[in-house]
Amino acid sequence: MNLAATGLACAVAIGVLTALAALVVPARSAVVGVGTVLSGAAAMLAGCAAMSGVSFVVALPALLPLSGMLFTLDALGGLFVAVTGAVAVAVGVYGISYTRAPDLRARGVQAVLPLFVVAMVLVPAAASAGAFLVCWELMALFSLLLVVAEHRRRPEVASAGRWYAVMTHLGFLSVLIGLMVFVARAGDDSFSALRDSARHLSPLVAGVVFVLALLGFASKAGIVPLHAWLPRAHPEAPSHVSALMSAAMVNLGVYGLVRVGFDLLGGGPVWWWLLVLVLGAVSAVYGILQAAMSTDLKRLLGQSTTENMGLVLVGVGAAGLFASSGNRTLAGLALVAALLHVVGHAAFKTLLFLAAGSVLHATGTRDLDELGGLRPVMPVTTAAFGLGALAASALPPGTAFVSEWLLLQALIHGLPASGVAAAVAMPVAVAAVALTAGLAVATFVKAFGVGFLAKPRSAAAAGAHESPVTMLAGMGIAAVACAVLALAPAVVLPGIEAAARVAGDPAVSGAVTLRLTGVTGALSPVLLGLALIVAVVALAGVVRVVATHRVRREARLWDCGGGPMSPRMEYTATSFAEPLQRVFDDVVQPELDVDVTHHEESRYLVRAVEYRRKVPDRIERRLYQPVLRFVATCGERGRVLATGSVHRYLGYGFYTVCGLLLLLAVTR
Amino acid sequence: MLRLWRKIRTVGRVAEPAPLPPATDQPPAAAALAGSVQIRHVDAGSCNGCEVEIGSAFGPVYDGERYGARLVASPRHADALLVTGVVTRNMAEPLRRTFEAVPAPKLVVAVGDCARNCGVFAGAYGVAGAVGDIVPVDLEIAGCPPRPEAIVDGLRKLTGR
Amino acid sequence: MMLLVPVVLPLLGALVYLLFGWRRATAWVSAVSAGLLLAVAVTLAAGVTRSGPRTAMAGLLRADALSAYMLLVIAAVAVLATAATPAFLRTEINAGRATARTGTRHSLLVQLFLAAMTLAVLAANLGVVWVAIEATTIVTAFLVGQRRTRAAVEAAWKYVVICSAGIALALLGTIVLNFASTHAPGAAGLDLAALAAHADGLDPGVTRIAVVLLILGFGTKAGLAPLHAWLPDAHSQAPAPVSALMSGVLLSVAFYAILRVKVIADGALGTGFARAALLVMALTSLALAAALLIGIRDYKRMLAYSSIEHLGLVAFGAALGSPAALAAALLHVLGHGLAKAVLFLGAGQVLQLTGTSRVDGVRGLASRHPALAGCFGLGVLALVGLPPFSLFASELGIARAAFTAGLAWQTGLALVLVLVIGAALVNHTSRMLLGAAHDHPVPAASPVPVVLLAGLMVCAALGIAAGPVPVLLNSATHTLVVTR
Amino acid sequence: MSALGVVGGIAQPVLIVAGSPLLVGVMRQVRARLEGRAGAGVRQPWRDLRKLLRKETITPRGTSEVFRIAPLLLVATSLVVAVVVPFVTTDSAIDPVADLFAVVALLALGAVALALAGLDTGTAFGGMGASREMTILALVEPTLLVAIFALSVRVGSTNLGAIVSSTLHDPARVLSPASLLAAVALIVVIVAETGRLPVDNPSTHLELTMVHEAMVLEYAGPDLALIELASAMRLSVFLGLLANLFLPWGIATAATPAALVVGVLALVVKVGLLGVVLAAGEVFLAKLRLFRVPELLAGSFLLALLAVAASYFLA
Repeated sequence: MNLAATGLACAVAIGVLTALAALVVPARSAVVGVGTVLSGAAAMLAGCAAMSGVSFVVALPALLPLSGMLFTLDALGGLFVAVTGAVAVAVGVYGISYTRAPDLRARGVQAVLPLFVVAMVLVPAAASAGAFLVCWELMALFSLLLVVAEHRRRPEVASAGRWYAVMTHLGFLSVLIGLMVFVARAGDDSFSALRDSARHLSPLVAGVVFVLALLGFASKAGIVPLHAWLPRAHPEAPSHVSALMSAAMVNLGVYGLVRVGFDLLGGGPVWWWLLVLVLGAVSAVYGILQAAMSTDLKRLLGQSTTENMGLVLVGVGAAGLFASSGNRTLAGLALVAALLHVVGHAAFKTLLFLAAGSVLHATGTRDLDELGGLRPVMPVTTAAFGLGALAASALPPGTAFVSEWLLLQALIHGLPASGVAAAVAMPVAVAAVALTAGLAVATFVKAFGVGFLAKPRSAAAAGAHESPVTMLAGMGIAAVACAVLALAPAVVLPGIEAAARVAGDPAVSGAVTLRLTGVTGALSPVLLGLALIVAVVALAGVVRVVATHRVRREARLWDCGGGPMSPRMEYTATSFAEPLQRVFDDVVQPELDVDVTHHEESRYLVRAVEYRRKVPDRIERRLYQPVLRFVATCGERGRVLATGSVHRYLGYGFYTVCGLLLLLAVTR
Repeated sequence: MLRLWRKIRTVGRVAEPAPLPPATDQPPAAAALAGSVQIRHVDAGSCNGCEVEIGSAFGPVYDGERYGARLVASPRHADALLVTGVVTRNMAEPLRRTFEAVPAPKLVVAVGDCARNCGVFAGAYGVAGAVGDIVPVDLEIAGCPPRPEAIVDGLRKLTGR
Repeated sequence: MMLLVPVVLPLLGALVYLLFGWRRATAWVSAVSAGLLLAVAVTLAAGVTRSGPRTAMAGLLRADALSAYMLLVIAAVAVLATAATPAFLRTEINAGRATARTGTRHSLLVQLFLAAMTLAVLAANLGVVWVAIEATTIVTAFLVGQRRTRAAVEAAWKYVVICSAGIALALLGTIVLNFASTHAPGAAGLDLAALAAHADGLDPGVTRIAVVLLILGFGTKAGLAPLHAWLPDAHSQAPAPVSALMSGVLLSVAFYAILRVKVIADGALGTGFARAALLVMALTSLALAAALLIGIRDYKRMLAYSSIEHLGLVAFGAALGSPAALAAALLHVLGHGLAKAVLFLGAGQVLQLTGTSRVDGVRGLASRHPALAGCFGLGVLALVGLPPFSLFASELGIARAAFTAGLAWQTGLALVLVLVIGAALVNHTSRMLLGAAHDHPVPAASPVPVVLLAGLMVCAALGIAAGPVPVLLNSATHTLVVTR
Repeated sequence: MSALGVVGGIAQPVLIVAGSPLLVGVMRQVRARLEGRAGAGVRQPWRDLRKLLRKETITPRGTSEVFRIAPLLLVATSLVVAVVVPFVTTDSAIDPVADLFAVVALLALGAVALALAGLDTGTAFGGMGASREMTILALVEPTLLVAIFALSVRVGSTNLGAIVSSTLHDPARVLSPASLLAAVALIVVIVAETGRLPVDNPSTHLELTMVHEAMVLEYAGPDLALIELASAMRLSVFLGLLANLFLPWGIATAATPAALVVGVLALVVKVGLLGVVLAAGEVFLAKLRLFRVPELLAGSFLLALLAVAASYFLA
């Protein structure tokens, strides 16, 4: 038993025991919180050990009848185990007081949370197709149970749960078919056997396996066009669960893709990775566009997850392209960028969802149009969300800035190095990344500025209060992680590079300044941050010295001399996004509705004007609605088969017997 | 575009040569401004005659800007309020608020006879008073309406240029 | 003598009810009988895996690993169903829908039903198997019509008519097979083991017809298309414990007969013939279940159609014929039996609580009866094939075996249909369970579904670690695989 | 960190801070003259700043520290950019920050700070300005990055010093199609980013048309001075960047006094000329409707993409 094995075993054991304890102990919230933290910490330890080279293999043939289970932990798996564990730690602390709400205190809901963490931790540790699939599906099951936890309160929860259940099952089947086709060729379902047999696969079979796996994993990662569940399930789940799903679970889609694409199939032809790259680029742009239009705080965060996973897939796709053209240096760089983005995204998305949960906890609403003015009453939450928003919008000194910089470096150096396909793909990818970055800035300025600053636009927002201390502590953990990743990414880079070895060579070195290995490029986020701080402090000093009038006067807002400004005059999230919505009118196709009510005395006098905007998911409308309609039609038609008439039923049998006898006579 | 260029070339400089600087009875607060005055114009109830003249004062011919005066949109950015017209009841409170919104040191210029002493509207039922009744006035520019030269002259007293 | 016990035990139970009627003292007799049956089944299974098949009653009864396994399935589901019966009947009697007489008749018939099924899996002769399965039809027809409502009587009528047609086909098939057998060198008669051993001597032309008729005939009873139509009505009208038994084991017992026939067919005609027939039936059943589940409005019918789906999956696994596939299919039988029993018992309680079996008549169940709703929801998730329930393991096994057998397209199609069915099940169930409760007052105190929870836990335990069951499955598949 | 870099790191911010208000003064003067006016003189922006620093600071009720820190952050970002970008010397004081992406992101950070301050006031104008500014930023950013991509692909680095040095060594590059296309795209972007005509009118006072001004309506005194200074600095930084990316000649490559003087003069001349051209151009333009701006930016985005394509296929 080495550290990795012990840690993983502890994580599983603690998680399961916590779940059992939650069923019997009265003080459930605290027990589950502490248990989740311990389980997450153990997983983190195991993951870090695995990234530093400690590894183990354990076979459990008695589990999962007919298949058996096999677990191992290598650097790639270790990275994802560690990320999941870290998210679980923050979520566990946060959950201690967050789950005191009546719906969340229920025994079953409490018990499922640690099990969900355990399932997620086990997915990257699975070393056989059977073990992988069972952990994958367990993760889906537990997350589904958690998503519907608050079904009593909002009717949308049930609908979100349905979408989630069906989409996740669809993804699972896709992965299942892909892996089973692979297993059928390999003869054994352990990953090592698959790895060995990958060389003997025909290109067609390998392609089929890859595409099916890609579809399944993409649906888990919320990649367009399989994202439809994500902006439903993530907002409707309790916020700490949203954080776990959005920061840890979706990552496993990326894990699966890297595992199957690079590790098991050993890379592949250019078109695989072009497909990944294009899917990633489309998701990134589409996700952030939807988020930019969104007025629901948590839905916005969910859509931003689609965006970030899209960026990760751009990195993974680029890594594959480089690897397939034999450039291991750049492949390593691109994959490191992608994985660093995974880690960074986990940190800031945890923070953002936890902060959003805190807002929801205090105000009961997620509608940005009704929030605002939270800064004076919820200072810590506001600061946390602000930090998260900075991290998410790829601005320095933010978390996503470093990973996007690395990603763009890979894309830039890739252009002269690779073939025609890359020459077309790279500029478009850069454009997509750039467009995403710009829109992300606008989105998070909206979320933070409209949601937290200014004045409260509803009674709920005005009556908000700061959350209990454990919730703040949970956010604090995530905030520290964000800050560390933003300023000193070198802390995690060795582990990420170890994980990225499946595709390429080490890519980045240096503690203060990140220097690329093999290609030129250097960036020092910490110096950048330091320079900014020094500049701000120096400026403040200079202004203090130079400005002669030292007194600050408080004055009423400039309201053009008229009556006091009312919150109704503020810009809302809807109005903030209006110019962008006009610009991207053709892409998002919003539904606008203006209702003008006239005075009774005269129709020339307007009493009220109501403006409503809905931005329906266009892909959903084009892709899902027809399928759903088709299925519904099939159901309608199918009813004709079962009319209830015995004659008819006997007729089926009679004709079948006749037909079969005829067939037997003919084919003799 | 070419036509515009030709026009620019043929017309040349429109601004008249600057007259002599006015007598130095600069309001005390204006000294701190040192050649830069941002102005917020407030129409407190004017007949718009003064506005027309203010427009010309900042037009190319009189070019008030050359002395360091500039019209701005927000009283927060302003150093001086340029108030025209009598102060009507509805504008009294907004005028006070505008004055309050200006950061110190600040000045008020009453432009035109109505602003100075209600002019022909004195005693009318809708009038709250002259500008001086509502906010402290630092400089008065007489005339109904005052000539652009007089306005520029007043502005130059503020900028000291 | 060991082999006679499983048949006699329920008959003794029936005798008790015949003599003393259903009352407080005898309410648990059927459960005890089922428990004993389970113990016997476990002993028999252990014995058979250790020392091979055994025969009794002058070769009339024969138990190999497959029979022992099926006996285990019957006993396990019977324990669940009979353990839930006393509470069920008491509620019915309290609600005035039944009397003690009904209880007596119910318990008596259920014991006879169990005896018929144990006989069917232990019989060594195809003719006896046929007789036993026909006996189940007769017994259960009375059970289906127990409620005496118009719908119940109609369902019973349909059940009798369609199953008679099916069973007549099976009889015809048996006769034709007997004909083939008597003209073959081995002269095995209808003894299953002998037929399987000497199958290569059977006349292919005659055997083909016999096999088709037998598969269609027993397929009727197993709820496979095209003669599945009795199933939704019968299952939805029967009292909950009976539905649980019918859906959980009766279908599988009928399928057991098909498995026995398939061995003979594989020996006589090669593996392709039965495979093609079963594949077509399996896919048709899946498609049919999918099409009808989308727009279903009655939750007991929903469960019935789901049985068609699962038997389709079992047929699919059996069609593949490889040891891995057969083991998975047999495990699926057990997992489905347990899960479906839990669900039908749960549905029975929901029906008793809400008074309606319509999906849209039940709203916010989770708010009012969280424990019951939890069991029902988990049961449906088990049916959809989620871990840790054993249906996941068996579906995974079937899928893996199918791709190994090279049936990529058929399997893909089957899995898509399973997805559609899963989506429909989740959709309808979530509408029943989730959401805020109606404002009308909570009726009775909600029951604590101990039996349901136990069933689910066994199903989950099987899916996590099946213990010695795979060994039994392994030897059972040996009797089914023809190496020719 | 070379001596050249240190010298540049000190000289550049001093030059930019001192010179950028003068640049604005020059541009206003040019404009005034072309409009037939006399103009307030080149030093007027400095006079404005001096006066604003002496005035009172006002905190509007209900605003948070975001409102107070934004001006500082805005100037700080421009200052850091002024330190690191090779304006006078090819070496940078903090080389690992002298990255094109970092510089672009820093400037965007300043804009974000201001937009948040606009939203923080809770006034309709503040929100409107922020919304418009962010819309423009969201569209400018991609163009900027893609144009940069076109320039850095050939050099194989996004380090500004490296790009400038490589152009110095290979002057023919400036006339390559990729370079020219990227230059045009960058010019459009700079016009948009610095809020000049036809995207935004720096001298407008009409609330419904303004972008930048709407966000800063609540600022007074020293805060406003910082904002005015920052917008002047951003203008010079962008113009300096444009000048040195495409016409880097004159920049100091060694730490000798002569070279440094030449470097300073070259920058002053280049930026001054660009400023004059920009101001003269503005005379001939009217402001575009806000919703026509995206079309302009989309056009420049296309140019930038073409530049990338050209840099690959014609290289």
